[in-house]
Amino acid sequence: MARTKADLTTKLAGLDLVNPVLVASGTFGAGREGSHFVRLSELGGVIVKSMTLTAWRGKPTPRMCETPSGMLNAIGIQNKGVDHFISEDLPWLLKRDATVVASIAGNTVEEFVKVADKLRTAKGVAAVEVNISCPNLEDRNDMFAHSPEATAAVIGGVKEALPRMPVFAKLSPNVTSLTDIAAAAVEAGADGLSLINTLMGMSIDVESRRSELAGTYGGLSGPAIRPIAVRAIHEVHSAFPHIPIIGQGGVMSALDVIELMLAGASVVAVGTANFVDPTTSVKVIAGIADYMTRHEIASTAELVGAVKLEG
Amino acid sequence: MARTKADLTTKLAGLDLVNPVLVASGTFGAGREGSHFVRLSELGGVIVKSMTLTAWRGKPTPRMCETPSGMLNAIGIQNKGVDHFISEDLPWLLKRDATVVASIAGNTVEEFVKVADKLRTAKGVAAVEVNISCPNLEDRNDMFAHSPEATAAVIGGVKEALPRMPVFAKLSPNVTSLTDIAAAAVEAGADGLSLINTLMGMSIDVESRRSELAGTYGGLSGPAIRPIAVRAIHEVHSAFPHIPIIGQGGVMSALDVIELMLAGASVVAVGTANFVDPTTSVKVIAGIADYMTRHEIASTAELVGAVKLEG
Amino acid sequence: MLMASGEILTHKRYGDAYHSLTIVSPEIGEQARPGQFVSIRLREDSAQILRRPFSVYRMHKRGGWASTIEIVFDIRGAGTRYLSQLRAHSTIDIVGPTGRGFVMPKRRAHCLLVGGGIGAAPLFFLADELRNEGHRVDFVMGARTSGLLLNPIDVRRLASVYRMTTEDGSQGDRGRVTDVLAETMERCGTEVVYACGPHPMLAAVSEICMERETPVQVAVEELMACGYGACMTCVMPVRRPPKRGEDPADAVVYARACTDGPVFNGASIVWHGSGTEPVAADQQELTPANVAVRDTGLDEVEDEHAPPGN
Amino acid sequence: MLMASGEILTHKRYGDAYHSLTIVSPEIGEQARPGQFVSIRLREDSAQILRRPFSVYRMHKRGGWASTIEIVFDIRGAGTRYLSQLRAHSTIDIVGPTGRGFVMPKRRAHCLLVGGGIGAAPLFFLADELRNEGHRVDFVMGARTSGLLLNPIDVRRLASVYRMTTEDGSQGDRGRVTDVLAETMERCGTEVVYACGPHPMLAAVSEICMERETPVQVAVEELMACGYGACMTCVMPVRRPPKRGEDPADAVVYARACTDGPVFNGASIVWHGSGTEPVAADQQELTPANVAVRDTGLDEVEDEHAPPGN
Ligand SMILES: Cc1cc2nc3c(=O)[nH]c(=O)nc-3n(C[C@H](O)[C@H](O)[C@H](O)COP(=O)(O)OP(=O)(O)OC[C@H]3O[C@@H](n4cnc5c(N)ncnc54)[C@H](O)[C@@H]3O)c2cc1C
Ligand SMILES: Cc1cc2nc3c(=O)[nH]c(=O)nc-3n(C[C@H](O)[C@H](O)[C@H](O)COP(=O)(O)OP(=O)(O)OC[C@H]3O[C@@H](n4cnc5c(N)ncnc54)[C@H](O)[C@@H]3O)c2cc1C
Ligand SMILES: Cc1cc2nc3c(=O)[nH]c(=O)nc-3n(C[C@H](O)[C@H](O)[C@H](O)COP(=O)(O)O)c2cc1C
Ligand SMILES: Cc1cc2nc3c(=O)[nH]c(=O)nc-3n(C[C@H](O)[C@H](O)[C@H](O)COP(=O)(O)O)c2cc1C
Ligand code: FES
Ligand code: FES
Repeated sequence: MARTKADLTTKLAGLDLVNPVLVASGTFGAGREGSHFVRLSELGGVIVKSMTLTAWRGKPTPRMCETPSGMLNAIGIQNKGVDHFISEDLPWLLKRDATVVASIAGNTVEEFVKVADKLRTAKGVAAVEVNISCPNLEDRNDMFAHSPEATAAVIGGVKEALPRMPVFAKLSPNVTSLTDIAAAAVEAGADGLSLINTLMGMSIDVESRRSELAGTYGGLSGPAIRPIAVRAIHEVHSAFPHIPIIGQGGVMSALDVIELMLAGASVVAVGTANFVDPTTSVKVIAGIADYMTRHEIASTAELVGAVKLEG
Repeated sequence: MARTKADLTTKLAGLDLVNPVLVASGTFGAGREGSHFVRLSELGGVIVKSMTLTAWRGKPTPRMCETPSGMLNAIGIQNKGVDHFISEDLPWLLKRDATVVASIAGNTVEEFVKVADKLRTAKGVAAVEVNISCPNLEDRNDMFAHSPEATAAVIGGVKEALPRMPVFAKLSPNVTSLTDIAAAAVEAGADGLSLINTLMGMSIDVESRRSELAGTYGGLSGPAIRPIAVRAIHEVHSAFPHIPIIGQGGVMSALDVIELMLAGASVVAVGTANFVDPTTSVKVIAGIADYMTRHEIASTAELVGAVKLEG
Repeated sequence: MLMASGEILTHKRYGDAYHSLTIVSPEIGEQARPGQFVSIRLREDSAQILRRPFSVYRMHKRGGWASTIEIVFDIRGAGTRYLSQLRAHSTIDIVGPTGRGFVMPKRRAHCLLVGGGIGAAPLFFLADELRNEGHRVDFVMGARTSGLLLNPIDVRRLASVYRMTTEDGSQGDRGRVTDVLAETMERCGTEVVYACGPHPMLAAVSEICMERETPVQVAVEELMACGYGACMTCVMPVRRPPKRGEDPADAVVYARACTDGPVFNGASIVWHGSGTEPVAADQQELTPANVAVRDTGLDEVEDEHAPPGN
Repeated sequence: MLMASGEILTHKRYGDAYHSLTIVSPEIGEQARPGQFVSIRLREDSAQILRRPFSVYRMHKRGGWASTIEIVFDIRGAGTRYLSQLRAHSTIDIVGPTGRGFVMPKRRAHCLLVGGGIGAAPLFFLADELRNEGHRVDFVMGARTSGLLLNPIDVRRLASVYRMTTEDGSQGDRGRVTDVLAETMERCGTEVVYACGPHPMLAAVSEICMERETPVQVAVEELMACGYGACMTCVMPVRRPPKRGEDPADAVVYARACTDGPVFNGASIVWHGSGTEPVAADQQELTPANVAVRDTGLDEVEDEHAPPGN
């Protein structure tokens, strides 16, 4: 069998990435924490912890609990705010040649837009991921990603503030019709979609009869949710084949990355797996190359949405 | 510590059950298969595989695949039809003193109502669970449980056909607002709710690049989804504290049963765990009694929704 | 069929690739018939929650000792890797013996056993029993390469006539079992064929037997969730006699491999319909599965386990 | 902090309840400081995916041999049960050493080490190092019952003065460590207290030390998802100096137990705020966590690992 070295470089909404592997927001800090284990420049990109207009303290503890093949978290987007990101984290990341995706969050459309405004002038941000789907904020009904209108309002506003920046809308799987929300985001100008964020869950300690999270509900992540992510990506990619997708949800291995790409993701972010093995993101890169060589696939683009369906 | 023997008898929408443990639809056949391992009269109830107006052949294979701490299935409600249930399975179950919950399914409101009609005259059915949420039928958009109107139409029709029978609406977790659907079911006359059915998922075999299920998408069940079930039950029970809930989703142990009850379930059905250990349902009964004794809980009703929330 | 715990007596290797576990589990051992299988639970805290099914490879009854069953397997994934690490005295949790085994000939017969790779596992127990009952046993065994032929020493011991095939020619004839099947049947005066292995092989074997009007029983391996008839995941499309006026193409039911099988009449299976090609996706009225082995001097399969809920 | 594989050298038992694993992992062993911890991965195919954190109980450097670390633990759930089944020569996957350890006194000092149950684990490594540096070590050790006192033989060996307490009076004084703490501090002329154990104990110890204006360092155990500063699950509410005009009650930050701790100044932790009671759920502007140990002749904790993303 002729074996050519697989070419892992990947295009994503106009960006050139060294490979299709990123780390997911909130699971590798601002990159600094993960850099004990991984050379950040070897990754396709680093999606930093979501940042807000001012610093957020987050929720009280306990903030997480383990569940079968997964975990629940209710962090509440504890972060030091966009200014701290621009002055401290961004220069540090750029010095290490990381491709930086800034994840932004907020409680109002205005907050999102103000954060986006600040990022416009910050040199070196490659793309923005708009976290409209964090299920950990106080009021479930306020989740932007649950309504096409609210999704459009946020994405429209952010895109106006950042006309030249690739903007990804990060969607929540906790909806009846993901394609409706995706359509709203795309029409409002999203250059791409990011899916999935965590699923809303709860866990009770039966001995104390208390919720295991101080925040009552939390977001379920990890391998347990991978089948949901694959379905969500496949559903949205089938409806919008030309919109690039940052796939995420339960990726633990190179073959899981391939699975999400076959479902329709252009690139894949490693999330909870970073906690299990902080070197996961670099380890999977070699595995992807190996798979591509084995299957004689010349470029990562050939994988995207390449699942074969029956009849 | 004074230890009184825990009283496991449980009221459910007017029924008197020997305990709060049932087996979930589709996971114990028509009871006959499970009876190799379990004396069916020792269970709170047997929810049989969903039945339809005529026999359904179901989907082609492969119909299942294993996922981390769970599994996907796409059976397509293979069953021999309501007449076969009434003439063959029901008498067999009643001879064994089982409390029989008939699960019914259909592709149109009319089909549901016709099945319900046939059950009205069938002696010995204790309750009916209306499976409006099976995610395995051909067209996702046709899922009744995704729309309050369709939910109300089915439940209203079934309830009219079965005015004296406790009717439970089995809801799908794949919706933005479970409480909206629950409200529609309750207003249409549902005596109780059953949640959750499986989550829509997909899995791809990366070597063959095919979906692991012939039906492309399938329903995710097993311990992986328990946190979703606990959240869904808690959410609906908080909104409708007087509506009895048959909890299900990822129960493997007695403490899992307790967890779902603390979240708001009046009784709990064991599903996928029957495949892992076909004696699960009887095993958990002893564990519940033990927990109740340990915590000095006199009746199962005290457990329902008894989670303590912060501030 | 029951659930029991079993103690591992020995862990052996066969050839390059195969592991064998001999398990002390008296109740299951005593009930087991050739073609039946057992389902083994993995670790309690494993992310793989489902049991793994394995054919009974051998059943050993030893004088006053508890009877044991033996399974053989190759390492395919996490489950078989776990089992391959078990040592003597480990305890495992077993459900079985499950399913309808091979139907034995009613009268003395020349039986040809056809196995591919690890799929040949249940044929050894079958050969033991056929010989006990006085039947003649011949064998055709195939594999990719010589190291993957399952226990060829015992094949030689058990068979009156045997043929080995390997795809790389490293042992016996180069090729597949189906290349030598007709010829062997001819030579041995085969009256009934028992086959076990991958689906394409079983399809081809069934085809050859049907052409020659020789009864053929096949033991299939389908993905199983429950392994005891409750879930309907393991179904095979099986032809039943068409009802009056019915198009025979519609007279196909999905029968459960776990409890209606795993042994089926090879002639009644709709081979192209298993795996990826749907038989017919529409939903139509069905009657109970009829999976009887064609009446050819072999016992009719009884219908007492007929699928109730289906 | 790095990821490495470690080989288990020995598996021992301490008392009725405690297991100990001595692990050969030279890089991690050589870097470890008292108060730091390691995070151990369970099986690859386990349904419990997160690592389990354990304090470094002892560090052994042996002549020309690779240095080893020892951890001690009791069985609480699936993870510790798994670890308790490991035997010599098993390989495990470790991240560490993690976090800010105990700050050693700058000048010769009388140090009192206060431990409760298995929580006392990191105090043994600390005692070794304090003694190496010429400090005086005293000990107060408590547990529910005598079998749960961690290695009392070594306590006696390491301490100038020691007190044991058990809640059932089965060894030492009946009661809790806090019942004898003030008296022991008095008697020993304690200049700094190091404590480790359950949160309520640490809160009470901190209270007593603050009353006596004795510096107190505590090592906390919080639920951890990542164990290296990335996820923000393990936070403790810690007081920082209020900004000009700020209400001191608002000058509280959530600092990460894993990398900003696990050793904190006991006087700066908002004890009632950890666990179930929220400190303040509103979101407000924060400055970087200030977790310095009060200046009391002890080294200031340096801020080089200051939380970047928080
Ligand atoms: C009735 C029956 C009898 C069987 N007897 C034997 C036997 O005697 N010896 C033996 O080695 N194997 C036998 N098998 C197959 C055996 O069950 C699988 O090899 C095993 O379940 C794989 O588990 P795993 O965790 O190692 O692999 P997984 O990670 O679960 O799967 C690895 C690969 O094996 C395939 N596979 C998984 N389960 C099955 C299955 N049930 N049937 C066929 N392929 C499967 C998967 O599709 C996948 O490609 C039998 C299967 C059935 C249904
Ligand atoms: C920095 C640090 C150092 C630690 N050092 C030690 C040590 O030296 N020896 C030791 O025995 N234990 C130590 N622990 C606690 C140890 O990590 C837990 O006992 C272990 O993770 C439990 O795993 P499990 O799977 O057995 O139990 P699980 O099933 O995960 O949990 C069982 C019970 O233990 C509690 N628990 C789980 N994880 C933690 C945790 N991280 N901290 C506190 N309680 C927890 C759970 O809430 C639950 O009630 C330390 C924890 C931390 C954070
Ligand atoms: C502890 C934790 C914190 C997270 N924080 C954020 C966040 O700040 N912003 C965001 O968009 N997603 C956040 N996520 C979601 C992840 O980025 C990811 O979308 C999700 O966990 C699914 O992927 P996984 O299963 O691989 O973890 C967080 C997830 C975890 C587990
Ligand atoms: C193989 C399989 C078949 C099922 N068939 C049905 C069905 O016919 N009708 C129905 O209402 N639910 C069906 N379900 C859903 C279960 O009843 C249950 O609601 C769900 O699996 C969640 O519970 P669990 O995680 O304990 O399995 C099926 C589930 C499985 C796994
Ligand atoms: S595996 Fe469940 S019916 Fe066969
Ligand atoms: S455990 Fe992740 S930040 Fe501490």
